[in-house]
Amino acid sequence: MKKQYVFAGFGGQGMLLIGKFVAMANMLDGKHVSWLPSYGPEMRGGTANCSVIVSDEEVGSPMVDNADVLIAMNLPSLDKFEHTVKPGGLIVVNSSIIDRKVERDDVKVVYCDAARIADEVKNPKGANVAILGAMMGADDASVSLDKMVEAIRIELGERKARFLEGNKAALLAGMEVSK
Amino acid sequence: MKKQYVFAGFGGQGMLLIGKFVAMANMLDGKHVSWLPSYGPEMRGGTANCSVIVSDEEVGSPMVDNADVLIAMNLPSLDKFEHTVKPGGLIVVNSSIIDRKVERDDVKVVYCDAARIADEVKNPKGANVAILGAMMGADDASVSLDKMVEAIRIELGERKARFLEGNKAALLAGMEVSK
Amino acid sequence: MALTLMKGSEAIAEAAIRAGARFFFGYPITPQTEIPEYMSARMPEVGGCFLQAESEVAAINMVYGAAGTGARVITSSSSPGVSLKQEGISYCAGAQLPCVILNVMRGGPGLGNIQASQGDYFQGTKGGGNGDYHLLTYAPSSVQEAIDIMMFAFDKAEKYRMPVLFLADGIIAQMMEPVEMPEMVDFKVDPEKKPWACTGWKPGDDPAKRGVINSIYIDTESLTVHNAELQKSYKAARENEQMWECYKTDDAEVIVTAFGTVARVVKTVVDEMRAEGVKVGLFRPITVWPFPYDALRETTVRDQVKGVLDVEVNEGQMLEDVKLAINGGKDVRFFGHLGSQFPTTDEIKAEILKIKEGK
Amino acid sequence: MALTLMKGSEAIAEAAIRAGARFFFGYPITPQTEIPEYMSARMPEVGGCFLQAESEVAAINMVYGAAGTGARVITSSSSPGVSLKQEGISYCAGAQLPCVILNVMRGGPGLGNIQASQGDYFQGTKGGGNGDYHLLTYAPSSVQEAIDIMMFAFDKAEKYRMPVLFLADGIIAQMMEPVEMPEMVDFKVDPEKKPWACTGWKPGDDPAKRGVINSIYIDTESLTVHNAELQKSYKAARENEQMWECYKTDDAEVIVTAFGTVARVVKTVVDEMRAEGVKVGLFRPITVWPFPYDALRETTVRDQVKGVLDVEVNEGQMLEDVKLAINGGKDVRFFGHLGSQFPTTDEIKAEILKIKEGK
Amino acid sequence: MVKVTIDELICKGCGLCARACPKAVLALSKTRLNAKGYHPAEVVAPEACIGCASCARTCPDVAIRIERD
Amino acid sequence: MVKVTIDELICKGCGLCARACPKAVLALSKTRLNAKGYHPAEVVAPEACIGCASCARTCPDVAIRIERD
Amino acid sequence: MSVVFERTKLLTDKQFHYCPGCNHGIIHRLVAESIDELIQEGKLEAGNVMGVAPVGCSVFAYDYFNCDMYEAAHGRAPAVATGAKRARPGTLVFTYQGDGDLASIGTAEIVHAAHRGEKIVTIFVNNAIYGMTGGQMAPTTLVGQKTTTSPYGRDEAWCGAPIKVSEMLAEVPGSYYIERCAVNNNANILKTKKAIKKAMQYELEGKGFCMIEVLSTCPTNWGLNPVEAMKWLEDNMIPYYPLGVKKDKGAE
Amino acid sequence: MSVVFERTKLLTDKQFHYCPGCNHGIIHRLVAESIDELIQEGKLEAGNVMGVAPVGCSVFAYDYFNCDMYEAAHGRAPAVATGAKRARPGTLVFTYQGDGDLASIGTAEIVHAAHRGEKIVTIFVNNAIYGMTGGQMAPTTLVGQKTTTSPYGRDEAWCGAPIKVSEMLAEVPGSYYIERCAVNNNANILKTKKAIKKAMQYELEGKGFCMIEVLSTCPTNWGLNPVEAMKWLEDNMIPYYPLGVKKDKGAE
Ligand SMILES: Cc1ncc(C[n+]2csc(CCOP(=O)(O)OP(=O)(O)O)c2C)c(N)n1
Ligand SMILES: Cc1ncc(C[n+]2csc(CCOP(=O)(O)OP(=O)(O)O)c2C)c(N)n1
Ligand code: SF4
Ligand code: SF4
Ligand code: SF4
Ligand code: SF4
Ligand code: SF4
Ligand code: SF4
Ligand SMILES: [Mg+2]
Ligand SMILES: [Mg+2]
Repeated sequence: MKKQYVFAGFGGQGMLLIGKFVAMANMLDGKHVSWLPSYGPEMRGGTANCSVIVSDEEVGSPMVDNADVLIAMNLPSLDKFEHTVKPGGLIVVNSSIIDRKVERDDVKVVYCDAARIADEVKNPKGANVAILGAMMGADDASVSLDKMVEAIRIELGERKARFLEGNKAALLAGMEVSK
Repeated sequence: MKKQYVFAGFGGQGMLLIGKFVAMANMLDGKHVSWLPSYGPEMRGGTANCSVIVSDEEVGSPMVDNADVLIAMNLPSLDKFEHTVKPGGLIVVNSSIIDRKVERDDVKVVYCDAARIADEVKNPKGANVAILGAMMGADDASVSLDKMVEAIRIELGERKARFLEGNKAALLAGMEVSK
Repeated sequence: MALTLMKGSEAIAEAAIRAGARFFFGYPITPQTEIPEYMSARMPEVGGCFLQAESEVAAINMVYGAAGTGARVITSSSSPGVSLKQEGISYCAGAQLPCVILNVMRGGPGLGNIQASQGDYFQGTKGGGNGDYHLLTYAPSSVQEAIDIMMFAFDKAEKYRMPVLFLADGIIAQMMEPVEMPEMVDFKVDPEKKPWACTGWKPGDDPAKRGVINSIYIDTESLTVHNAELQKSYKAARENEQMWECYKTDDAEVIVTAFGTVARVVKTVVDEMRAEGVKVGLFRPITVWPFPYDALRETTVRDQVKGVLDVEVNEGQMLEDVKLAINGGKDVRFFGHLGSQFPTTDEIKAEILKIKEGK
Repeated sequence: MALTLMKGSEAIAEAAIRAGARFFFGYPITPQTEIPEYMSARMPEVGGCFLQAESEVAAINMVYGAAGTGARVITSSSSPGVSLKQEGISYCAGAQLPCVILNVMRGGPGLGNIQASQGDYFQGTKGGGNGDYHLLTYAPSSVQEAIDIMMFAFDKAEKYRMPVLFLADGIIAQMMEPVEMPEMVDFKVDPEKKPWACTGWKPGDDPAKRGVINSIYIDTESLTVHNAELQKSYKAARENEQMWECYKTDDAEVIVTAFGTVARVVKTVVDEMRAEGVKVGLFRPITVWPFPYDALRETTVRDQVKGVLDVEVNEGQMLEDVKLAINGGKDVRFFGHLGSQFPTTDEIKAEILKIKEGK
Repeated sequence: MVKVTIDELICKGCGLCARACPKAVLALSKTRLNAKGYHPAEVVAPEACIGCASCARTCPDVAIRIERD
Repeated sequence: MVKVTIDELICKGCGLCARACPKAVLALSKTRLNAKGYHPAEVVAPEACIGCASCARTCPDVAIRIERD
Repeated sequence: MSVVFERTKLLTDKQFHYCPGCNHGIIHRLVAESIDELIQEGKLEAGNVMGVAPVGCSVFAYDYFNCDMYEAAHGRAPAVATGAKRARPGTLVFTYQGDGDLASIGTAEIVHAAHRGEKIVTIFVNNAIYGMTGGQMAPTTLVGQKTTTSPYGRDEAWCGAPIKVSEMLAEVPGSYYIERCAVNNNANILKTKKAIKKAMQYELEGKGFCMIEVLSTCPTNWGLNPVEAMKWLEDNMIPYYPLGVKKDKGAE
Repeated sequence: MSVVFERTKLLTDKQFHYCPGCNHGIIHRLVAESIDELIQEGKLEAGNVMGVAPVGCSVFAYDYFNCDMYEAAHGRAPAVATGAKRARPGTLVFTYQGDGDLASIGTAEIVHAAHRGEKIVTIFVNNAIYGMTGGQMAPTTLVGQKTTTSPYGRDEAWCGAPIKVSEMLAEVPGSYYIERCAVNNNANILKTKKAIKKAMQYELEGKGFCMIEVLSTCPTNWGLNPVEAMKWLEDNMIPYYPLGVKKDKGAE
């Protein structure tokens, strides 16, 4: 098993963070993982993507040319990565600010109004975790909810432990979308 | 014809300058020439040598490993270069401050009390030119006196033209030594 | 085996500390700024010293000063910053100072960009500074490998009295991988073992034991002797320190050479092509100086090897060492991109197939 | 032919002025200080600018500034100072700025000493700074040759939009030889010919014509395109600019390779040995980048050539290029001294005889 | 009458114009997001504007143009 | 009595000691040259010496030693 | 309709890449407007302007100023400007530099541009931090200020008190005019503009080295919103870095 | 017989390579004696001294000072000293630097040693010229002074007025004690010694960065004999570079 993810958005949308959650959750699950970020030059407002690989074998190249799963958090990201996803792969679109549809028909697509979900669960900064939930809901082969929550707990650490519940809520609400 | 000279002394003794005179005089004579200095780290009181090559052909290496002619202006220079002179070569020793004799017997040796000669011709800074004269007197194949005087004239330039006569006097007096 | 998910730069920094480094002098530059940042938080915890220098030039000279006391000292930068350190590196090499220098390579020349690249291979392995010197140069291709090398890097630096260079790239520094972090080493400066260091000479002590950290040998004779001494270390390092990895090369018809993270892309290629029945293998130098010339020659000399493909993210710098190793014995080709663009697995596969098919 | 006896450093400086250089930025360092000294007296006479920079780092960046206006600009230093310039040189290369840089090499590494040496061959030809770039690098072996090269160096720099490096050594700079000094060239900046330069863009002019001197290409795509453009120049220079001298190589049984003033020692050896009936020849690269690989291969491939001896005053740096050229075709040996000690004719002869006699 | 025009495409919603305005003419939109994802500044009290240009002078993105007739 | 000892091997004949001496105790030799080729400083008026050590303090080559009994 | 305020033509159409509220944009505009006015007033020929961008957040300034531009190596803008100005003495040459660029790595270059009395204008944007690389300590970082390389707050005993570059350069005989400004309010923005223009006028008159230090915010790396950042600047930076003329040989 | 004056043991037996009359020798002795006295007085442990030599005529200072020594790259002695001091904080660390070394190529390093309040002592030997390389212009060369790179005399309009480093560093908040001295006569030699020792004492007390600038002659490159050179220093250098304390936080 080898699964390649791209999480793409602009800086501040928390894409790097959910990438870490995925890597961590899978590591806890005994998988080989890698996480690789890529930024633009801007401190704010530029692009910020990460590639995550999960595999039963040692990870070779940590770069993802063709992803199995793409989360596109803004339009430029969808424009840039839509055509790179493998046929049969999954694209999760943040429909809160992306107003176009995916043009391909050889991939599975989930539209997730991440901002609304985050608002609904009273975690306005949780859009990234919400869309992660949507991805998990749609992607059966992914890691278990337990491991993901554990990963989030570890990544938040003690200092931010109070955000765990809000994130859990967003995650679960997101999962509903693709059910 | 190829002739290799080493002029050695400590900084301030004017060895580099007489090397230039020899190079210039031979250039005026239509020869190929090269002049190469070598200094120690001290500004004053360190060693200052130069190697001069005069040749009918283009000059290859400007470095002199084994000289035809050595002028040793102080003891360390004699110590350093005495054994490098070619058999049959010429060593001119500044006996004003070198109190030992040359140990080799396969070279021609001229002892020149350069400081005294310079004093005698009332050119106290002319010891270097005096010993150059001694060399010329002993070294038949060398350049003509005319060319040497012309070379000195050129090297002194207009700004120092007034020193020409004094140098000429030292040169001639030096030549007497080895006659 | 307790695995932690760590960012490369932080893992490398932590490993340096565990290997006994207590002095870090550096200056921020992407993509390695997380190293000084980590050090600034961590050094005070272990009683060490993090100091942000006014420049890379100052940083390497602070290294010179601290390393001269026998301490374990590290500095880190990225391409343009490493260029600025060249004089200082040459001084450290000349003065035979053990220390560790990290170059997290980015796109060039000039300011270039902040993406990972491999354009400083020549600078690192042939000598960017003046004079004849070498750095024991490691090119790790995973975070764990970087950690493991760091754990012995200071020992090597001290053994050969020469600076160690990590020729890493932005990917190693920026990526996260699960790693196992070794225990803290108990390092203390031992003046007996470092008689050359400035460890406290007193008037009355043996004058020969005065610590004099120096790279000037003003006359030709003494500089010649000094250089001969340096070359002796280099010779010993050449004999003892070559490291490389052969990945599925035994029966390979095409050998790919690559270093650092590019080698990981190649590994993926090897696995994928082997699955399709193509016999391809990877030769990866881990020390790029000393370059494993003999090992590469032996790996490629076998009859079944049809050709060698060198893959780099530069115009073909290691390529020269590959050619020097193979010395005309086999066809050597190059594939790479310039600036900071990594080759894709597909591109590499296409090149391998060309060689296999004798095109 | 009006010959003048001139010191190399002054002759080179005067030649630069005659070739149109009107800006010199530099910093004193032995054994090239006579160059700035000469410039300080001479530049005001020709309406040019001599400025002593606060450091070598500043000097190369002043070059960047002045060269960006299209002017002919030169800087000069020696080994440690050139190490300090590496970042700036990489910037000049990245920004495609024509200019001339002199390295009058001295003993190293570190502060080393002030005697002539050849220890910076790697730095000059492989790239001491970061990223993939090259400098059109000349290694003159006589004062006259240095002058002659200087007279076209700026033209080449401008043609390929790349910095030119003189890899000279202390001997060339310090020695005097009779030279013929060419006439003054009439050079003026022509904004039409240098559309990239900062020559006075006005609001309302074509925005594409704004002078922007720059080496940053922040995304991978644009840096890749930029590097491809640089490589195009390098390719053209490789094709057109290789220079070398073959001295009595036609029937030689031993070919000696050497550059710079060491080649003169070898020439003496060749003459003296030929007089004794030993067939030996000299192959001397004049451009060390681009290195004349093909010419050397062709010179050494002949049947009667028993072997090649590379002679340098370093640990064998050009040796790698010699080996790359010959690519295993012939036995290649090395002889040299380290630091700053020149080999004597006798030493070289002994090595040649060994090869001739198959020892 | 003073006309204050804010180029919404350029505005990054920093709020410095509103801070600088002595007459509380400007405020950040609470609802709208521009294409860049920021809440742009809006003219909320046009009649109060005295045309002092403080807002324009403080705008780091030079997004404000002021005209008077 | 003060004893001023000049190490002739070290002395470079710079004359600064003579300049510094308030009592004109010291002067450069006009005739002798030392091994380095310099005219060394000499004590020419030992009886005038007051032992102030000005000479020693100014000697750049630390060639002067002063004792008193 | 008469235009009270519009975008100056000395800025290109390119939108700034700066973070929301970053003062770099304000300062860019003041520089551009000053040049424009000097051209309008006939004191400067339109083509005779060269700017030098640093490495720092304003690394892309060459994209924004509508004139011949350089992008210099980190800290070396004064040396680049020196080369450019010496080659084209009739030109207005300015550098635009951050505090990491000018007060840290580029210390020697700025001191010596001042020392030589180089006829250039330097705009020194002091935001007490390294913006571009993500918020490391600068030599200008205030005591106690937390940055990513002073995570426990800048400790004076460990690495000194912040350097005051304007005061220091005023002590260099070759400097001609040095003023510290801020763009935290309308009055100070106007003063800053006046100072920049005056410096440029001095340059055109061949007087000597001029530098205008402008205190500036970095909301992103300070972890404040743009409005809070302005207040932090007023409460913390201005008291330590007093505004005003540090040296003006023209006024003596 | 009691010894009134003898060679200090903090100098090795090695004879100085300096030119006749060069003040470097005097200054070396003062540094060595100050250290020796601090050891004698029990304020400093004998082994705890590290000196840093520059590149300049005093490049071989490591041969002369009888303690652990470094030879630093040109201009970088303050950075080397910083590394050494941070690694061995209990040690007396001094740098010894010329004006080319400190005031030109090493400007950033000395400013930042001061800025960080680095606990080191710098002995700054200002002879208004580059001695070692044969007499080129330094940033400290006086206006009108002829050198091999200012053959027509230093021209203020072209390359500025000489920099006054002590005054400049006194403006850096992190510097603690800065004094300019000379060794042109007995009284000044005594004052210089006192200043050096005071600086070292401050260092041992952990106070902060201290620098003693010592005006010095270069008879060789000034083209004067040693006695004339002393007079030239008195007539030309002291008036431009006034002696005295520029800053002393300990006395405030
Ligand atoms: C030689 C070199 N060192 C370091 C860097 C990395 N670097 C880029 S910008 C910067 C600091 C910028 O800070 P500042 O000058 O204060 O500008 P700001 O971003 O705050 O406006 C650094 C260290 C570099 N590009 N080159
Ligand atoms: C990087 C570098 N640049 C230049 C030099 C050459 N250099 C050696 S000493 C020196 C100047 C010395 O002058 P100063 O510091 O005033 O000392 P002084 O000799 O006058 O005592 C220079 C430029 C060098 N060794 N290294
Ligand atoms: S012009 Fe003045 S009053 Fe009008 S909106 Fe702007 S700041 Fe407010
Ligand atoms: S100041 Fe400019 S960018 Fe900021 S909110 Fe107002 S209009 Fe928008
Ligand atoms: S001790 Fe004083 S009086 Fe005696 S010789 Fe020396 S300077 Fe003169
Ligand atoms: S001061 Fe010293 S070196 Fe100079 S003359 Fe007197 S004893 Fe000799
Ligand atoms: S990081 Fe700071 S200085 Fe840079 S653009 Fe953003 S706010 Fe401005
Ligand atoms: S050159 Fe000048 S500074 Fe150097 S030793 Fe001689 S007199 Fe002293
Ligand atoms: Mg800043
Ligand atoms: Mg000096």
